Amino acid sequence: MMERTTFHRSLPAIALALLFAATLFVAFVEVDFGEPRIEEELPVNYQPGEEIDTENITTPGLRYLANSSEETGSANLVTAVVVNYRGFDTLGEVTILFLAATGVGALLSFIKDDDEKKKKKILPPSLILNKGARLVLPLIILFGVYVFLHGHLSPGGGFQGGVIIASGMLLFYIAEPTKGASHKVISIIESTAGLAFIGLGIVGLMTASKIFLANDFAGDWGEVGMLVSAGLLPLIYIAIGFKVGSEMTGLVEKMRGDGS
Amino acid sequence: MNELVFIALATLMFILMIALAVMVIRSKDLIKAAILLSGVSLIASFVFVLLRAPDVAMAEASIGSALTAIILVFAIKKTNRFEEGGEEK
Amino acid sequence: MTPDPVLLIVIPLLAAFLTPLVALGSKKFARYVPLIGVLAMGVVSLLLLKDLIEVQPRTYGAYNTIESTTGGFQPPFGISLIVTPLGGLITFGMIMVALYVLVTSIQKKEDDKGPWFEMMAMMATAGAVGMVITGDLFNMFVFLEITSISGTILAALPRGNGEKGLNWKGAAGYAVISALASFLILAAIALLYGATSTLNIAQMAERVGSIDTFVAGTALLLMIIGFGIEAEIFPLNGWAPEVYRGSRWGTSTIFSGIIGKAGLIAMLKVVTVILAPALEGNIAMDILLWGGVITFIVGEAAAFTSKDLYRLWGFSSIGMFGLILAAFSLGGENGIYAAVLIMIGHLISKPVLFSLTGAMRHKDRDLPLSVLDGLMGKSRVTAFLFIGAALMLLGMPPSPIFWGKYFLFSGAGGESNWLLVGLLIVGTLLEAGYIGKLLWRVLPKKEEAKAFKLPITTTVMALIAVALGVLLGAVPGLLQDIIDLVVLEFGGAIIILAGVI
Amino acid sequence: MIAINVIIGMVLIIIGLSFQVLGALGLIRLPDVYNRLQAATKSITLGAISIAIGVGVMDPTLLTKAILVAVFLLITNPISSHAIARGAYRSGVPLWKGSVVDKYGPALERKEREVKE
Repeated sequence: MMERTTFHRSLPAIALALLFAATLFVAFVEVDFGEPRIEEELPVNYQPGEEIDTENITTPGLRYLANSSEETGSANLVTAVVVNYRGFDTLGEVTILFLAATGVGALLSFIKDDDEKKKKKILPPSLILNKGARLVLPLIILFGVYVFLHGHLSPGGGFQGGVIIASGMLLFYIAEPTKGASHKVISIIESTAGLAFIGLGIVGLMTASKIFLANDFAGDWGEVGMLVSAGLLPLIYIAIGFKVGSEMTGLVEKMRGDGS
Repeated sequence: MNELVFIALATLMFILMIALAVMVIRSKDLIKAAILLSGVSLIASFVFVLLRAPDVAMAEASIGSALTAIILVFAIKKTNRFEEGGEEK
Repeated sequence: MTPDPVLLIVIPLLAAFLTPLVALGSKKFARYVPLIGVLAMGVVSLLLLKDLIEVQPRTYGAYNTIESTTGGFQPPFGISLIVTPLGGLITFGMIMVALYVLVTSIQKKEDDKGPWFEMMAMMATAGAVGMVITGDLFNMFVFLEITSISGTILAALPRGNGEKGLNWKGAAGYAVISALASFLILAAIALLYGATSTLNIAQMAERVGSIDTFVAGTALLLMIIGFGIEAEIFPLNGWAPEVYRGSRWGTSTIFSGIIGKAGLIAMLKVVTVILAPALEGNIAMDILLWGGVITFIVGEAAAFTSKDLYRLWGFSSIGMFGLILAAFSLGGENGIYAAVLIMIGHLISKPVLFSLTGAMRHKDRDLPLSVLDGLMGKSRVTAFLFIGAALMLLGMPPSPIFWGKYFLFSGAGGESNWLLVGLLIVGTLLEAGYIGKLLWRVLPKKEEAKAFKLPITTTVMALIAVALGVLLGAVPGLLQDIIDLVVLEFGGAIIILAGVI
Repeated sequence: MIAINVIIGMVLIIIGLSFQVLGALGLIRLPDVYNRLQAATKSITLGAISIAIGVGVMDPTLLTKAILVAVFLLITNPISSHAIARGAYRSGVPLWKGSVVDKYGPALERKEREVKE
């Protein structure tokens, strides 16, 4: 009976949602993502991988596809776009994460822990879980570091490496409910990494091109495909990796509260 | 990859995702809903691999199916586990 | 020397990352870091504004702009920031509002938990500035996210020191609704990107003529709903009163002076630059015009019936957003003049009203209108400032809003749009009704309560603001250079403001 | 002519797949959480490892990675299923009615008593 009345009341909402979904569907079907412009602008007899004269191109995606490793020194196209062509967006995304994590911490500090008395003594973690986590944690962190160090060579990068490290720390928190990294250390790493990102951006403002986040050392160090290459991109990805890792760890730590 | 296989796999994944999402909405047990939600993310990350976006897939797999779920579970532990009208344990 | 506009974003980010570091050492000192950041932003934006008016720098189209690129690639390949006349003016105004909030609240001991209010206020401003000056659609979305996340946290910060208040309800509502807005805007951006293969706003405007009408219409709908939520336009502002009711006065000021304004300008930018050319006729502008007028009426009517002072000012802000939107969409010289002048007047008077209301705070959670009873007897300075700011908001003669309404009425009358004129008169009468009601309460009464003292920073800042408002209202010619540039930006012709006066 | 390592790899993958199928079957058919974990851990670990090694044998350039994956699975899978079983027991998931022995219950009670003291 109850079910039926609520269903009746939500009928207009369901109808609206369906209409909205149908509109979106039709509109998205109508759009050919990325297709037509690229064919229009390509030179005749274009071979995939061939470098294009940038004078004649106005579509950003086309230039990224053709010239990214030449212009940014990064073997990974996604990294080239994320850190160099659209690095400003990435700075913004990192800030969003930072704001969210800081804000959660700030808001939680206003909630008094009224379940102080409810807090029961927790059992020590099981031996297998504890030792296993200690065995696996360094491997996970190593993998995370690998992912963000090789961000300009292989899939992955700062964000992915950072969250992999954070998920390792999460495992550690589950295995060791009473211990945790110091808030202070997490906060220092987080802020320093953010400052490092902006500092690397300001390097671009200081060097030849005088443009924020410009990658002026793109071809100077190493060949494309080597670990030390792509100019400032790997350094930026290291900063992002540390920042995201410490932020997500801090977020989990704050949400965990005390021993639950 | 064979295009037919690709379409079949993708369709299967989308059906699974929708089914899981419906289960998330219908579940009155919030922890169960959080875990099902992480299942949706896991399948989404597989779809990203199918679409040849390994970068996104890595982020989706670790954020969507590990960190988000655990943060939701921590938040649920601080409040009530069951929605109103759900059965109490 | 022209500073790089990217500094407007880099400085607050630098300050934001520094704040937690400083807070580890001294929480007291950390509260000054965002203040210094906003001051530096103010200096940069003032220099930019000066440069826009005085020098004839890089011209883009017919009006002065200052451009900056990031990432080392020229647009459309890299992300560019473009300070247009309107953008420069609004940026400066928003930063001044933030400065007002930060300076006024810096001596309060409301929370000893850390510098979070100051930091989030600065970041909301930075995001809003970014939304206004960016030349890239996805970058606009990123700044929208920064703004709405810091706005959510601002709304959730409790007024007092941690008691369970009304703040959580408003913040939860805003969090959900602004997430929806972000999704809608992101979907619209995806549609436009798919159709034009570019994210640069200028390039998109060139290419958008050839895209499918249904796609453009859907994108328009999504954009209007999404930014309308941020700008508190009528059917989409259900979240706003709760936020105004439950949060601090500083949060209310930031929502009404910064976040809402940025949403409004971003919506105008997207609709006028990108979508209006893609659609036949003036459908887009008509939607905005009537949406704005209805928002004006509804907001003022709700303010008229409101029993809580915070909510009242919130509804009045909503009404003002509607008025500004209507003025912009009316277009023409008169419309643009009206919109800019009303916006300036609102930016000056609302922080004063909110800060005085915040200073009068009761122990009660809600703030009934009766707190104003006999204010004149309790504190003459407060009453004087309150009356001044309220009359300025209404549009009594030495006020920018007076000239704004003058131009608005002449614009609407000039087009013989009598329905519009009638509705505007109805809204203005409602506004006069509730402001008169408030002022009646302020007058001295028989039973005088104990004296009430305004904090010194509030007094000084409010005095400066009211004086500035009166100055600009008495000599509107001061604003003429920049407003003429804005008119050029919107494709109108220059008229001589001094000649009209 | 198919190379010998490809054949070995194929055989390993087929073995792995059949163990996976059996494990999935067990996951559906077995009566309670603890029994299902048997299927989920043992046969699926073995299945996954032999698929990984099989891929490594088929393509020797992947062998190192395959062995690393196998070792990682060998460490993590038992630990995680141990944690699941322990968590399930402590949050009160009942044993199947046909279970004959429960050694963890008394041990847990003893530990709780120790902690309280």
